[in-house]
Amino acid sequence: MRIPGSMLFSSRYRLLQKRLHPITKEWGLTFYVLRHSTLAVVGGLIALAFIFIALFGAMLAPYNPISANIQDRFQPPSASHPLGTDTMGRDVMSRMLAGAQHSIKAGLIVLAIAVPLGVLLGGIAGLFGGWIDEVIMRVTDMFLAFPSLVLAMAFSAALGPSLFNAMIALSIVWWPMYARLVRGQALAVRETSYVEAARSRGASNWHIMFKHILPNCLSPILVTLTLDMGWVITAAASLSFLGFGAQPPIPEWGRMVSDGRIYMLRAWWMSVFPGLGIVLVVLGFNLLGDGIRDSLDPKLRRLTEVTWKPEKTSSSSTD
Amino acid sequence: METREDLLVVDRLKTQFFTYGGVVEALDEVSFEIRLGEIFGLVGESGCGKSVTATSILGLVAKPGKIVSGRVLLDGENLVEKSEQEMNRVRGSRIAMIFQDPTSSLNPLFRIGYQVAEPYIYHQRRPKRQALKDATEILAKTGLPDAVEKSRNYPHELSGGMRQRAMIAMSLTCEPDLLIADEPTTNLDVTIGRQILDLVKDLQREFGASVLWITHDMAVVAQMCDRVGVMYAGTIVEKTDVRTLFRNAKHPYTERLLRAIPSAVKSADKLEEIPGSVPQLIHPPTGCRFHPRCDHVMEICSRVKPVELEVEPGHMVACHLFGGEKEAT
Amino acid sequence: MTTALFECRNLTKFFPIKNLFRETGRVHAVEDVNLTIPEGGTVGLVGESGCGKTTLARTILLLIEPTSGQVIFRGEDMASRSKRDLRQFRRETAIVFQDPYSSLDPRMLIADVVGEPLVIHKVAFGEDRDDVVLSLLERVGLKADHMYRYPHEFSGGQRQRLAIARALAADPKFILLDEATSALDVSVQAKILNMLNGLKADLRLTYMFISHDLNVVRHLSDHIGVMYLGRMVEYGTREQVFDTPTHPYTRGLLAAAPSLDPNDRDRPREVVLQGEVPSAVEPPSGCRFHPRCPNRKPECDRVRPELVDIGDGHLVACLPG
Amino acid sequence: MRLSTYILRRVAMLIPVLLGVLVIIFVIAYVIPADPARAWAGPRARAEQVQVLEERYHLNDPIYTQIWIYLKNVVLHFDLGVSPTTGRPVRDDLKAFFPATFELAMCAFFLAIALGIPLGVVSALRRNRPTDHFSRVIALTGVSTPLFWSALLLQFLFYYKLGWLPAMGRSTIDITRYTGFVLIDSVLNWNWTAFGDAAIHMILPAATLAFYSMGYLVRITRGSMLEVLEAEYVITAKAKGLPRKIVIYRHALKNAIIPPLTVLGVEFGWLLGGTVLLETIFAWPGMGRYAAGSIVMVDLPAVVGYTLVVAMIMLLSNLVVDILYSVIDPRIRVGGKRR
Repeated sequence: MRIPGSMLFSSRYRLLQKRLHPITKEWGLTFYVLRHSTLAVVGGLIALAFIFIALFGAMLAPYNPISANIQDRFQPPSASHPLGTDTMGRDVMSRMLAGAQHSIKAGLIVLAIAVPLGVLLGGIAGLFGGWIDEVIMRVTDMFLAFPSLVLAMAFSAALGPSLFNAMIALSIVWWPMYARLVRGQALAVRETSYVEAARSRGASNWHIMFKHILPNCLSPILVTLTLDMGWVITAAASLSFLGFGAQPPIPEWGRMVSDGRIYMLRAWWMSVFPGLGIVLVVLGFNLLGDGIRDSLDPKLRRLTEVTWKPEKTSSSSTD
Repeated sequence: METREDLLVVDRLKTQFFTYGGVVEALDEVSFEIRLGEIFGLVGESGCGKSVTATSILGLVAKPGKIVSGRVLLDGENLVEKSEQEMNRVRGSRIAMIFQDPTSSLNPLFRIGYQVAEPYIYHQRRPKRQALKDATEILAKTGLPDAVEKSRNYPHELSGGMRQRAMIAMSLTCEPDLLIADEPTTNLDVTIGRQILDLVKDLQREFGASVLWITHDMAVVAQMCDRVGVMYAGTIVEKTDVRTLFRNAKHPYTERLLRAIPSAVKSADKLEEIPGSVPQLIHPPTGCRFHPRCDHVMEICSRVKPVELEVEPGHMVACHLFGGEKEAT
Repeated sequence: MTTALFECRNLTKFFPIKNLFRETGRVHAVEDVNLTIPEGGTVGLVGESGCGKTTLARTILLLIEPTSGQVIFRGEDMASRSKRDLRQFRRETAIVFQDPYSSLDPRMLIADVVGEPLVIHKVAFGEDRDDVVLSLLERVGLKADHMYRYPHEFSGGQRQRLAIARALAADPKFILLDEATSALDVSVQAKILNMLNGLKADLRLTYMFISHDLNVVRHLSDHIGVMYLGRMVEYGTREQVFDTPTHPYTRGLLAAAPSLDPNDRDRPREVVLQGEVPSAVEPPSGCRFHPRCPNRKPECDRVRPELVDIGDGHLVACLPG
Repeated sequence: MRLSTYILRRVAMLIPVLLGVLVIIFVIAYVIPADPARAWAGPRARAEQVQVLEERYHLNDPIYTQIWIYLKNVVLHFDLGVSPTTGRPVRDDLKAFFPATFELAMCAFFLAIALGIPLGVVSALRRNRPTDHFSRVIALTGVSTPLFWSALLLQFLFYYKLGWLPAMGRSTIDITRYTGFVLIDSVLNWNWTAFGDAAIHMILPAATLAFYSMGYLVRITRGSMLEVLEAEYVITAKAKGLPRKIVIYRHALKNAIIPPLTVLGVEFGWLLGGTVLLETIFAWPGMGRYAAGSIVMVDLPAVVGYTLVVAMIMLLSNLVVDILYSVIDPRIRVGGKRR
């Protein structure tokens, strides 16, 4: 009955290749669907451009984004200053290029804290149920009872206004969403017969958590994550706008809008362009997130799979 | 067999679904006729096009789908050519439908009585109060206990059997000429399902309606239907009266299918198997759609689509075993 | 005679209905069921929804804790065991479910799906595990190149084969088939039933087969239990139950199932069951079937009938008279 | 279960959540900052002055004592403490500022519902046609535009450039206050000029806020409507031969409205959060501006009071939504507990 492994696969490499193949195929299909949605491609390009600017923006900036240059104050957009200059004569475009990193940092840090925390708590709540679930969910209810911006404001005021503290504050208000998401998914997965089959064979809670629940949470988390990137950037900018986030002279975009506010009549470009930047980036992540959601939608996948021929598919005759 | 008038004639009906992946040829020139006052059974395995036939008759084929050609004649009027508004006067009034799953087919947010009364209100323009009263009467007729009280309940407050009774009441409101029943007992328990079968039969006799009975269950066909069409992969392969079908099935598919059923009569250790599996309808097999799985496959089978032949009076079979090539081409 | 693999003694399962503060009622899902599953046999369980057959199945496998009663596996009471002591029991029992779509994790490769019990029981890992999976796939009529695919690429019948392959991993002695063929088309069902019969003979398995389809149960089982509202009303060999059904419910159930012979339609049916199954929260007193019983006696709503041997191990719970 | 039982149960479940909310606020407000009393007393205050403040606000007591004292005051006397920066009771401050915020949030809320839900429905009915694309673009822009920026932009455009609408404030005409809600009070005063004035001041902030939260509603409504249109009971309704209008606006819409309805509570919370930004920009004399100012001043009693009130409004709005939901959907009342 047993066939020795060496006879089947000539090497470990081939085994690995065989196992990875269907996984890459799945992602290939996802990417294929994604690529065929114009909006998702646009969103993806914006997101990529934004990440690029965040990484290299400071080097690309033609002027020093921090130091003042009084004789060039309030220059309207021109060839030498495409987006104009601000009250201290600093080039708005350079400041925006240099400031992109703060927005993306905010997004990454917040999600890096909030997602694992939410996933862990939500997973535990959904898997164990009973009073553990009750306690965790009541705590998330409490956090969700505040408008997140207000709670984040209170947190960052308590911690002292700085961009880093604003991020901590946002993480504290962001995790409950993920806890809810994962718990809902965990409850659904827990009811499926594949989990019952695993339990009937003696699978432990941890086995079910890591082999069944978390993998099934992956796609909804991925979608929410992408959409949330935009939300977090807006929220961080809002905090900065109110004076709770980035402090001068850091060229954070929300802060720049706030700084330009009182000069709207004299130099509208000071507020308009950084704000436009935020809109564009958030739009990009929203489009990308919607695209990913669609590409993971089983209905659409089934329809597309037929036209997608990554390799010859062998047909099977048994049923 | 006496000649009776045909109520509904489905003539070379071809319905296709235009998806991203290609054209799904769901129905390929399906023809049958339902006579006045008879129960015509359409039997086949899942995906063979039974339900698409029903929705095609009612003009309710879902979005990427379209009736490409063919006619559906109700008393000589072609339903395919009718406008949406004209069809609305046919639906629920002259042709009514009972669906498989009464749970999802009843609107969860409306009371049973109101849902049953709707055809009265919109087809017969009865005042709402009167319609609701009439609805409880017809509900009582379907054997729903405490119909007056139950008509004020929401669907989730009734059992599956009661919901199906409500669906039946709803379909009978306007005394339709044709009742389409799409597997109405599949989701019900054995004893409840039997009650529903008996009920439909009684009501059919009382109302004198014709019934198109769609099912996958050969036993239900044996007990319910007068004539039967056997469907396979979007085509009708055999069509005859029910006794002939069970005594003398001719098409290789029908024959094998009947022997695959574990039956009370013969207790064989091994059941008959049909090799292979039901084909995809995006690129269905050429010629006879059953040929890749058929024991008697001949050279012609993969080339030419077999036409229906009358092998004995009233017994139509679409198979090359029974007819020469000349008729087919 | 063969020895008993499983024995249930007075097995009872009530589900409490709670509101925020206290228990307001109980669902009498399974009550006082005694059942013996002989080694190498197939016991069929029939009954309509709400009769407790699925609860009984899950209680036997200790997926839910019985309210009272014993589950005896190879002579030892398992219901009182701790989770850790159940490892061997879990290895030797398996379950196959009705719905071929929700029974396979869509995010797992087939190799991982079928090999899961091997990993849980630390029987085989890596390449060894894949070798076992391969032989299992061949056993159920699938091919080696099916191993590295996702469940959504398979048809309903193939998925059911995969679920059976997974059940066979880690060499179980007992497989519980919970409506395992109910979602399948007739022609596919025939293949799966034939395969199950073959596997049983080859691997000396014991089955418990739950279904509402009487013909399928009859085809597969050698002993059959009929349940109604949480209680066993009749038990016997296939011939006893199908050829000489004795409990009025069994007779009604058999009569209600449509027959394949068109000539039967004109014959009056022996028993016609009216009404619906009552709620299991407040089940009828005495004999649970008495409100629907065509030949009930005055004492039926007071006296609870016990299962009585009416000859050759044919057990019926109906008051004599 | 009867509807009244259901509502009572839901209200009972609010109490522990509200207590937890209070604990969270306290932990944030009283534990982390180093020395609030010094901040309140000012940089040149003497040690005794700081000490007096510390004692008055029980800052040296352990946190549970502080919570207990606070809770006792809230429950027994409805007393939220005295703001160290304004010197007035927080309750009075909030009472003065609450109507402005609530009025703004409500206007925006109903505007968002009135635009968002129909737009979502139409979008679903005209799937992949120009109307659909248009409303999806609107929705997407709405959710992608930061509130503070669109507010600035609209202010710039409609006040500075066009001069059509006022940029700041709530009204310019003094009238007798009965309720504190200007729109209502002006009607009660029978003063239509004042009403018009208040309405004109309301347009910009309410529209900005509504535009932002409308996008979400459009998306949810559209998705839910698309799903419902394919549901079997809608097909049944069609098979019954009901007129298209009845099928869509009676059978489909009633079901499709449930998902957007359930997020309305959360939606209202966003609006309240958004008022903090808007009130700063539009110089709106409401709680949001008061809170933003208090946070800067580390005015803890004011911040705690404000957050508590906002949390309470959110919980109540969620409760109202739940009740509405159970009125529409009879299935909800069965289990008593959803999810």
